[in-house]
Amino acid sequence: MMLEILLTFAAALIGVGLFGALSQQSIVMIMMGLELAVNGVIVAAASAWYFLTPAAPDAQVLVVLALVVMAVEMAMGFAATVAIYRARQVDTVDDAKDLRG
Amino acid sequence: MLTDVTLAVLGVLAVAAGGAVFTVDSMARATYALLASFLAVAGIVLTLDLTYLAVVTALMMTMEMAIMGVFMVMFMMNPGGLMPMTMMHNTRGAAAVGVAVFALLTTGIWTIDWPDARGRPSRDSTHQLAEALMGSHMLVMVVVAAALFATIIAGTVLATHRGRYDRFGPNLDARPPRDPIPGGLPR
Amino acid sequence: MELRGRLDHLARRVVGWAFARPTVLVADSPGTTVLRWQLEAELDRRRWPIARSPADADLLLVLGEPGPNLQAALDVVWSQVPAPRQRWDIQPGADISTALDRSHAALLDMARQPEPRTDDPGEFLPQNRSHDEHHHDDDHDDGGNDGDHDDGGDGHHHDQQGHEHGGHDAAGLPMAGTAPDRDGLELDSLHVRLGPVLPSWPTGLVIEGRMQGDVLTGVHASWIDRPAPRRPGDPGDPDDPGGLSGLRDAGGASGLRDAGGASGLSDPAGVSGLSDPGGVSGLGAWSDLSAEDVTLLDWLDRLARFLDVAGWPAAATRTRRVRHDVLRGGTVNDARADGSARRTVRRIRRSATLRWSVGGIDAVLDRVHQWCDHVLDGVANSRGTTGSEGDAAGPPGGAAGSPRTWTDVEALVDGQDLAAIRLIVASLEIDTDGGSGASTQPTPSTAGQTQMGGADE
Amino acid sequence: MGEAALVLLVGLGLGAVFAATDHAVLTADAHGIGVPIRRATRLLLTQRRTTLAPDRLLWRIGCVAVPLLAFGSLAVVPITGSSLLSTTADLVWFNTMEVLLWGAVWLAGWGPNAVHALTGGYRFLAQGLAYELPLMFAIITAGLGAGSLNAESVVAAQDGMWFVVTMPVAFAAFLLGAAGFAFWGPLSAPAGADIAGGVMSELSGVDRLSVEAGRAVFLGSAAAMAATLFLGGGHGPWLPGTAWLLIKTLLVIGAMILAGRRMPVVRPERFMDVAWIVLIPATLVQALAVALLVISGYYG
Repeated sequence: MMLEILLTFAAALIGVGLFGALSQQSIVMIMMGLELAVNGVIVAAASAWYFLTPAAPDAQVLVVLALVVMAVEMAMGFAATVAIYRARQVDTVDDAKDLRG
Repeated sequence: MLTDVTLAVLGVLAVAAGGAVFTVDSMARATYALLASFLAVAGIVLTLDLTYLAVVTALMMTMEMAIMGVFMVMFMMNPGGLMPMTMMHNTRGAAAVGVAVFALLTTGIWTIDWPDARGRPSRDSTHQLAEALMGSHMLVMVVVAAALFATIIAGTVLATHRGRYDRFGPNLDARPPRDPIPGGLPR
Repeated sequence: MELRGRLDHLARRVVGWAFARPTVLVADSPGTTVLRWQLEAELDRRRWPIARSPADADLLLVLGEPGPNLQAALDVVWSQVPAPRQRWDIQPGADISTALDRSHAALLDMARQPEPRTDDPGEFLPQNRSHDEHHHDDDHDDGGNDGDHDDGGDGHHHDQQGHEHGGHDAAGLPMAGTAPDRDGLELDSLHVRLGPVLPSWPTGLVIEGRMQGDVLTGVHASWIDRPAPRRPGDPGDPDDPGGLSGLRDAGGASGLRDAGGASGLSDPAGVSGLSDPGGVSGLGAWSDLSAEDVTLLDWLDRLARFLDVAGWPAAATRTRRVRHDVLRGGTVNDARADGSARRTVRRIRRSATLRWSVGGIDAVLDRVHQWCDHVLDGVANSRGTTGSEGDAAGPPGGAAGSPRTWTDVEALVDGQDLAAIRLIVASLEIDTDGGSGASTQPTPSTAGQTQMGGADE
Repeated sequence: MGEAALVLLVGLGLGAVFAATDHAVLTADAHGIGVPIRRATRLLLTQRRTTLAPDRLLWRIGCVAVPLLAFGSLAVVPITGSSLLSTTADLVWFNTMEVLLWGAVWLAGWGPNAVHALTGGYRFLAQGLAYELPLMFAIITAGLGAGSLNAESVVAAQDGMWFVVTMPVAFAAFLLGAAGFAFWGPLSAPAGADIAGGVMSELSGVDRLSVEAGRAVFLGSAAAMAATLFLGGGHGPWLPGTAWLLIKTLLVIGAMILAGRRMPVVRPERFMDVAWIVLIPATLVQALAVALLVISGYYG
């Protein structure tokens, strides 16, 4: 029962994160949306470990990976934001539409 | 029972703070709402006996959010709810996608017949993780290390606009280097 | 009933104990340097700490008679002091000890009868606006209406959303606009004013500029309460609004000292008129101070203030104690004071950390080291021992690379961060007394430096 | 319950001792023992000032969080041989409390909507990027030597020899980091006089008390942690363990203040260079050396 509830929270976090990532104009805010979604993944992995496979470390390693993904995403996101802002003074995706391939 | 209540409260907090990220009208508040969400999740992870992961989540996310706050303010200053702010586009579509994903996941979660826990919980989850990362899952750690190192270099290259030729001149012999602020060590 | 009386008594005693050493914010009007030294000696004797910002102060002590604009700035500072609080004016020649006792008693009275106070810091805003327009009414940047919110030395910022909502006001504060910056990023810039009242800052000096991150550009230095005659037809390019050059010109204008003695800039005429010790304001009981003593005191004072800014409170306290000794004993004939002065100053002179930490900013360190040398020589001279007098005399023109005009000062601090600006300003021999104070001495080593701005253009 | 009260008491005591000693050294006033308590009382009786258009919510959160985090960090120090919170990741917990301070201090600087406070907040983060990695490596080196992240195990591992003998660089980096995260002494630039007190510049009344006291408790807690990680914690002859821990903590406090107050504030941009070019490699080499010792079986 608790597993389902926790997974629902995880799903809610992922949903809200997706909404944010898709609806925001600002690059930094989009990154926040993505981070929120990964946050949901952490909840899911942690509850899976506790309720399903406490004897195996795989779920824990997944959480570690999620943390690393967030760190990498943020670092690269900021670097890209700085680079594009330096190049053309924009910090929203709407202003960078010409980058569309 | 107490554990369940704690988990539920923290879960609600995490989701509410996550929602607040996109509804408050200040960059600082948005960033720290996201941090609150992370801390609530860290609390959940802590309650689930994953001490090390919980603490590390809080640690890493606090650093990230503290730095992110600076970036937020740097690129879009708007302190303390002084100015109503909407920075949305395609709100309806995004909401539809978010709700759809949530509905899909929830349906799955509540219809799947989850198995019982396999094996007994490790007494020391920190030890379990350490053994895994330094043993059976060593490859993960190696890849992560390489990826993080690459990130450091790539991030620096992307973000900086001054290379060594800007600092040391065309023949790389300008001493001291031309820096806006001199560092603390002789170069 | 009796219990209540006892509780009251107890409460009174607790309040008295808690505020036994109130924190003090000192604002010295031009011409009150010696009075400030006397006051600081007395504060140190009583172990009343000096506040770093209005928020930590209990007492605001105003020395002398501030001019109208400084008065307005002090009102803003005063509005930022939390209750219980007292504002007390001390005039030169007044009995400092009595004034402190009275203000302390008043403070305790206020602390014992707490009245709810609802001061809105915003109430002072319009007043400052008009005050600012007095000498500065140009907008620096494009995006935001930069109507320049005075901060009374302590600075409310308004780094709001710039490029999205430029030109808006929020809570009466103007929004920041964007501007090119040092690192090639066009980040939000904020109009910031340093001064006129800050701890260890020449009271009356105002440095304004655009702040990005903590880097100030487009810097403009001026003295508050100084008439700012504008040269008619001054074009005023976008980076240098007319007000700036107008103020700069004022350096050469005659009759500045007449304007309430607040010019802050001594012109050559003033120097000669001031070698007469009787002209040093607020000398009071210490009128037996010789010109050499005043010079020595002045160096010690500058050194202490610089160390405060550089974040070395222990050394600053010690330097200040030496200054108190000199002030009390007249000349440094007391062997103890002499020894402690030597030890203190030598240690500062030798400090590798200080050299490393503030090195790299202009010639700040050179100037400070020169003060140290002056003090050491001054002590040696007054002891009649053989000091390296050759160094003390030095070349006229004094400290290495010492700027002589406001334009030089502005060039020095432009593009520096807040801390560097504070350090640079603290290392300059700026004469706050407008020539009527201690820093004007006949010695050739500094006579040249005190004439900041006097010879401009 | 009793243990929580003990942590509270020890924390306040160590904080008061730190503040009093600091004051005495700063002003050369040996009679300043009661100064911290007097100051606390004074701040309690002082109005809580606001500024123009502050972000009140975040400001309050920042101020309140500082002491909470300080006590949180002390909770994993085994004061009586066992700690209030004994987890499998005590050392990381301590580290986390100190990193959460990043957020708290920045919020305290951000909240009042004032130039100097905000500059102080930014400075704190910039400085944090400098001292944080050496501090992390220093903490983890102690864990490496003990083969555990649990503070009690780290103490137990120092039965024969204190870690400071084999980890002097880590010990120094830890104390430096402590000065950094408590923005005190040579690393007090975030609250520097050159920015009118920085993050503290707009605080008055109970807010200022909260931050100042929290900072003092954090320094005391860091000293206790330094004694735990590197000076053998409660190990020592004749006296009970708690007494030894407190004695060592007091010695660390004294050493920190004597060393820290001998020099001026180190400007952040200078420190940043040293931190990344000297300190990080040095602490990494230290960790490597300890790792080799562990493999060789030196720590038993």
